[in-house]
Amino acid sequence: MRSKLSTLFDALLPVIATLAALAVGTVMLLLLKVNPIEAYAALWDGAFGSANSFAETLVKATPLLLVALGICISFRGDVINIGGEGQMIVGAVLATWVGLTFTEAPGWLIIALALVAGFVGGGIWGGIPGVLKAYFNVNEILSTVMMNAIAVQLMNFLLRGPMIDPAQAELASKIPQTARLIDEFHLARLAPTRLHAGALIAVVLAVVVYILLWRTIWGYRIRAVGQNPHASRYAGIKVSRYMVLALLLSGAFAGLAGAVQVYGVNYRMITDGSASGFTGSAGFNGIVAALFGQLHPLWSIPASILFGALLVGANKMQRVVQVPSALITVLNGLVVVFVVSSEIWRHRRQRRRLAAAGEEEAQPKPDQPQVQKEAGQ
Amino acid sequence: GGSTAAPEEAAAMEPFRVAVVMPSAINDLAFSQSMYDALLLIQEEMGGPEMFEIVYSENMFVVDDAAAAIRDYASQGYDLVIGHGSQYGSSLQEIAPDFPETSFAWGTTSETFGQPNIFAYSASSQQGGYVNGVLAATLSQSATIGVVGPIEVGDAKLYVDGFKAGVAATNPAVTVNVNYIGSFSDVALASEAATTHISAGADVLTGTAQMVVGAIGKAEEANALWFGTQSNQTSLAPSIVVANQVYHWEVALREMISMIQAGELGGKAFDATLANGGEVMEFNPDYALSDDAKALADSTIQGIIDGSITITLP
Amino acid sequence: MITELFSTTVLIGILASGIRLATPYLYAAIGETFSQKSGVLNLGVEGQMLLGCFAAFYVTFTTGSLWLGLLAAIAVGALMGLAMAFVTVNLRAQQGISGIGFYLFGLGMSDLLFQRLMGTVETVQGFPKIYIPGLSEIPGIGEIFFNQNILVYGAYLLVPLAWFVLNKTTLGLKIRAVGENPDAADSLGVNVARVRYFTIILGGILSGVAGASLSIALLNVFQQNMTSGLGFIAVALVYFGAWHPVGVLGGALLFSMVNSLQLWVQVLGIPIPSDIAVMMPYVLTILVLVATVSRVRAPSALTKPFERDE
Amino acid sequence: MTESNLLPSGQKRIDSLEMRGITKRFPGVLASDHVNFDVKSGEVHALLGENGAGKSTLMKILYGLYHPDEGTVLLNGEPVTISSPTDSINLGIGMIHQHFMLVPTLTVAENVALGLPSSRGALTDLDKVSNRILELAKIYGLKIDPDAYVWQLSVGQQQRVEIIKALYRGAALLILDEPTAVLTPQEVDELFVIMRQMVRDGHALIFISHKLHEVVEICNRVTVLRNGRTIGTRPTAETTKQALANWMVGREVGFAPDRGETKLGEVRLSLDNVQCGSDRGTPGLRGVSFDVCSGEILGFAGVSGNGQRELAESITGLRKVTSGKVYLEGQDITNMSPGDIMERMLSYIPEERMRDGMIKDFTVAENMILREHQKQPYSKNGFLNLRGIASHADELIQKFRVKTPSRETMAKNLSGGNIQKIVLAREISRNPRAILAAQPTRGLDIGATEYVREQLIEQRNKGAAVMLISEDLDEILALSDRIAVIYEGQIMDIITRENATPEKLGLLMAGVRSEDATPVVK
Ligand SMILES: Nc1ncnc2c1ncn2[C@@H]1O[C@H](COP(=O)(O)OP(=O)(O)OP(=O)(O)O)[C@@H](O)[C@H]1O
Ligand SMILES: Nc1ncnc2c1ncn2[C@@H]1O[C@H](COP(=O)(O)OP(=O)(O)OP(=O)(O)O)[C@@H](O)[C@H]1O
Ligand SMILES: [Mg+2]
Ligand SMILES: [Mg+2]
Repeated sequence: MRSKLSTLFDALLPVIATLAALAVGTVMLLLLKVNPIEAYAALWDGAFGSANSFAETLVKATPLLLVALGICISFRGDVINIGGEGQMIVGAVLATWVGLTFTEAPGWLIIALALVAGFVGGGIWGGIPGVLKAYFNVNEILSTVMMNAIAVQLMNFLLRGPMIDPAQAELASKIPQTARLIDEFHLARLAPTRLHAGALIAVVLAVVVYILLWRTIWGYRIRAVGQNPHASRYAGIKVSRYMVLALLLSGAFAGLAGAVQVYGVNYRMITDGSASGFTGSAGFNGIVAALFGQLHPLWSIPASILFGALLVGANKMQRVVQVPSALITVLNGLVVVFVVSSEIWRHRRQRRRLAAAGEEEAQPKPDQPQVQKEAGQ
Repeated sequence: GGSTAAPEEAAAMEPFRVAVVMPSAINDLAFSQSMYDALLLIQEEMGGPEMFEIVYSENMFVVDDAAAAIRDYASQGYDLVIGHGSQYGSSLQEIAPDFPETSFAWGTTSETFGQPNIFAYSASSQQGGYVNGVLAATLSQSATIGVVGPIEVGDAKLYVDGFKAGVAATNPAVTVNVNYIGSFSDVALASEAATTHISAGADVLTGTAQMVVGAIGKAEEANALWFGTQSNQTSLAPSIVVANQVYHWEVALREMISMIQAGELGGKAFDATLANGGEVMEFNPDYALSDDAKALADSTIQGIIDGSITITLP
Repeated sequence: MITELFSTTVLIGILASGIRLATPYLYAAIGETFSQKSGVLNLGVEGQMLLGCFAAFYVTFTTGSLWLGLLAAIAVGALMGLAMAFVTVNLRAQQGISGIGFYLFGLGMSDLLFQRLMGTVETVQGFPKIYIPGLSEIPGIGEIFFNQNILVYGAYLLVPLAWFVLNKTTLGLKIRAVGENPDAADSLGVNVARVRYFTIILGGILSGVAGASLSIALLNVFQQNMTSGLGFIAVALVYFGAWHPVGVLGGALLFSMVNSLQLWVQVLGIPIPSDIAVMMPYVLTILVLVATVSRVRAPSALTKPFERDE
Repeated sequence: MTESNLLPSGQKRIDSLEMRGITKRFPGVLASDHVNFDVKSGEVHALLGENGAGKSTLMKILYGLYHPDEGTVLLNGEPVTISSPTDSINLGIGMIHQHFMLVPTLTVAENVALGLPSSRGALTDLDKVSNRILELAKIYGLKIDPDAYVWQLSVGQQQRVEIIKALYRGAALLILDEPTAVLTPQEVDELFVIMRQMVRDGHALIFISHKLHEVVEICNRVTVLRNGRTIGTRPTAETTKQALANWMVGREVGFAPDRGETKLGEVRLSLDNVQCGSDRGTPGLRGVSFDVCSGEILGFAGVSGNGQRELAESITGLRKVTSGKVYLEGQDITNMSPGDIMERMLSYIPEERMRDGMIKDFTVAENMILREHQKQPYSKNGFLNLRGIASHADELIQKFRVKTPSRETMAKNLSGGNIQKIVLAREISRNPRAILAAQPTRGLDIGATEYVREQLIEQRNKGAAVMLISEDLDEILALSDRIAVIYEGQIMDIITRENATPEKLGLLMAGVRSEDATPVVK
């Protein structure tokens, strides 16, 4: 019973931390002369208030989860992938190209191909820093940050040049966007909301990643290399190869997230010159979600939903009480800081539980009989 | 007391409600601010917040978030929902049919998707660009002019192309160097781009989008002239700003609002031009522009308005 | 056109621009070098810079004193560093992620304060250029190296200073030990937490100064998110420089100069799409690292919270 | 306060130190259970116990690294609180840790200077530190280069740095947690000289070792711990090696394992003039040739740092062989990948097991399959077979008597000796064609040592070719069929068991070639 309560507490810890952060946010709201109750009611309403808003939350959570899954893989392999933004973009570009090029093919085929293309595109964009790290000792934080910038410019170039919407090419405005995907290529919607099949795909993949990490040789090796490259090398594991694999897979999931955004939400790519204009910073926030989820693919599901809810709800809050968007960013930051900081209580409780269990185990086992047993051998 | 009044009276009493979704901050001294200022102006004209309610979502650079905001505003019964950014077009196209009672507007574009409840608005920013270009070519002693832009698309590209056309028409010998820095926010790089232009001999500069505030400072340091666009940037460097092309979206907005009040919810595209007052050239009173130059500027504006000057874009 | 790239104007332009642009990178990256050397990855640099940027600008704008402005940036950076230190050292939070949290906080807070306190973009008179007599008259390079404002000089002085502190002082020894093997340092009575507090706060201060160098020395304006990813590049430059101040300097100069080069490529009308030109500094930075095979590894304890595992 | 209260270094003496009723719980383990222990100035007090008995834990509590759940520490009769190493250092307590507490990227001098005030205030005074190190090294006969980086040093050399560190700080009470585990007999003798000197000067020493003869030789009193409890304390003068062993383990322990007779088979592993570099960029091996046959144990004697690590790594593919050939069962395996080599059933027990042999944050079970995870029954078609892994782990835990709360415990939470056992169990249990064992019993208690030696002999008897790299001459002499002596990257000589004497080996290890030996270096 006690342990069940503890588990519940652990599971709720991020939520409690989020509430604490929002409590701090109250001060700021008051300073801005905004009624905090009204503000947070709006936040809740925006995230969970109706079937539609919950659907929006899930829509927001989907790319976060997909990126987070990749992050679970790479961080477990001790490679810090900050390149989610760029990987999403490249995945989306490749996926969009598929949908715009093969317009005659059946929808299911194109969707499948596009998702694969997204996976591959992101994989390439993640694999490059992987190879650079494993074979040229180029630190992945550096290369992924740089690759993000490169991907943005690549997107800008493609969307205003080779891939521009033919209609826009005619117009003076020249909006940097691709043509819209035909309706047959859209990911199926679940319920009459914007919730799309991508969410389901992400959840299924969470299970797949769980299996990959803890039930397969690949996962075992990625984790081994991540924890101790020396010992892994001594054990005959090809360290370089699994470093590349970890980053490649990580990028691939981000690329898939990009593809899913195009086929499930936007139906085209459009740029405002920055990465976040397309990704909504999911490539970044996915890292946060993964770490909220303890780098565990299954825990990443609720973590992504929590974070998605926060983002969606905060936007609603901005609309309802008309706070500057900057405040929303501040709140996001506070939530992230509070949630990671709260982890220490989980660890402490875990240790205390284990210690208590250990005592129970150790106490009734006096050493005398054991020695006699040994002596009698 | 509206509940007891007669329905017609109530309708007259009810405020006109506008929601606007913007890609950057309302005080960016550029694209978003130009719209926000226009809305505030109309609010004042119509009798304050009781009569004209404005709500906004700023920094909605994530298209997907903007779409959610637009849908939300529409479902709350706003009379007019504005997506102030060409990137919001596809979202509007999708949302508008679900809210036939609501009027939507988006810009800058001329595309209404044939929807009866979508207005489009755009600015012929090439026009002000052309005027700026003509003046710039006249004032440049070194025959070199520098342009700082964000990415090579949309409003920015239109303005820059117009500017180049104006320069070319005035003095083909003048070189226009263009730098697109790949970002709307990198103030440092924009300022470095300005410095580069100055090193390359430019004594007149212009630029578009919100990051140019960095460039204006560099122009001032080097005592090079500056031409602004989107908003009036004179306050940033009163000694060197010559003229600004300023958008007055209220011109289009007024018309939209009266159409909406008359029951017509969309289907029309507005273009802000020098002719219709949607664009205005605002000169810096503190800059001593020679009479000849001022006359040239005025005649150029007049020429564009009456159609005697046509601007050819690449 | 291509040959014009090699004219003296362009070369001097690139050099000068590189020197200037490198300034904020240097402050931020040297600060980050200190914290990483002690085993703490601070991804919040960008947020600290933005707050420093705003604080310096606002205080200068209201008081008219540049030095008070600089002090404000230092104070704000120190406060951010203190918070970061508490979270990562005492609460042992994941460093990368709490850094992202602090980044978001700084990004939002600087903007919020800007909107509430200033409302619109304004300018200030920044730190004046200091001509170093004699040296600044050397043709060509005199103008580049010896005609800059005090924060630019400060950034370059910081490089040997940082090297000296890290390699020649007992504090530096502690910092390096704590970043490699905190258990060993701890077992010798080195206060791991205190060392990390020091480096993180120092990192915050230098990030704040990096921000100030933009808002009251180089650009003399403030605008929301005006650092635009600069802080993240600064973190990357620490890796480029392999945790060595001189390496960081090299990276900052390389990156800035290539950035300047791409501006010149566009100005000279060399027919490359602008987006592709903008990519150049990023691509080149990576290529240089590929070409110069380095075997230096990150400090072993980097990102690992220290805890006596009882 | 009288003169006699001070040590020659000027440090205040610790007349007595007492630990009373110390209790310490870890998740799943009661590591110290109301332990009583005391040590006096001028004595060496041995702490004895099997792997995992709680020796290191008790000492870490004394040094302020762990905080006891219960119990008090009395210093000169006064209760003291030691909440961090700073406290203990200030009280005059020093500790040489079982797992080195060194910063590999710093030089020896820097490691020594770390945490100490400098004569130049904020600036380091490394030149002075270096000089003092050289002085100390001379006094105590330790060979050490203050400017070398620690990562360049062999384990034995690193141990010397640890000793220097403690000597440098002039601790009044010095804890030595298994300091001799990695030392050669000569080095142990040197250490004992130092220790005796310290005792005469009035230091108090706590000495942990699994080598009973050392305990008998150097210690005044001995306290035995078993499962976290104090079993008792006795003056060593009243006991013998055998009595201590029995007391400690609670059963008879045999010291010389039964070797059976030698049945030499075909040549299994063969090196032909192998050369390679070292981490320091100097030559590591300078042309090494030898054969090992099925059914024999070839011992490698030598002072650490003479190419043992390079030898092991060139055979296993971990280090690039620059010239020469390595053959396993007649096939050329020179510079093949480590995975491919070990796939041919070469087992390797690396010297630095904590770093190279296991993954601290993996569970015991996961560590047990580090080498063979890609094989059945641990996995199939790329998927792990959890049941196979679990039963394998349980079997090895039982067979090798690994003391762990469960197979799911993180390896890092085991005691030093038990961590070793994971690696040994894993490598030996695959029934390899050849085994390369570097210091396989280092840090193991006598029971475990006995077991491992038996296992190595059993493997030999089953026909494996065993290479045993060890600095423990007794071990080499007890197990080897032939003994190669390695010195400065070369094989000085290979002599048969019958011809080997400690004296002869000692000379060879020092680089002196005896006339009557047959030279094998080509
Ligand atoms: N001990 C180590 N610590 C950290 N990184 C390591 C270590 N060993 C190897 N690496 C990383 O792996 C890279 C190459 O290692 P190695 O050559 O051992 O791989 P490999 O097993 O031979 O794989 P492949 O055959 O695919 O090249 C190194 O450049 C380094 O980045
Ligand atoms: N940090 C820790 N966390 C959890 N358990 C631990 C920790 N340190 C030690 N233990 C457990 O406490 C017990 C005693 O360990 P300790 O290291 O004191 O043994 P030891 O007597 O020094 O053994 P050895 O001779 O192998 O070094 C062991 O069962 C070990 O698993
Ligand atoms: Mg121990
Ligand atoms: Mg290899």
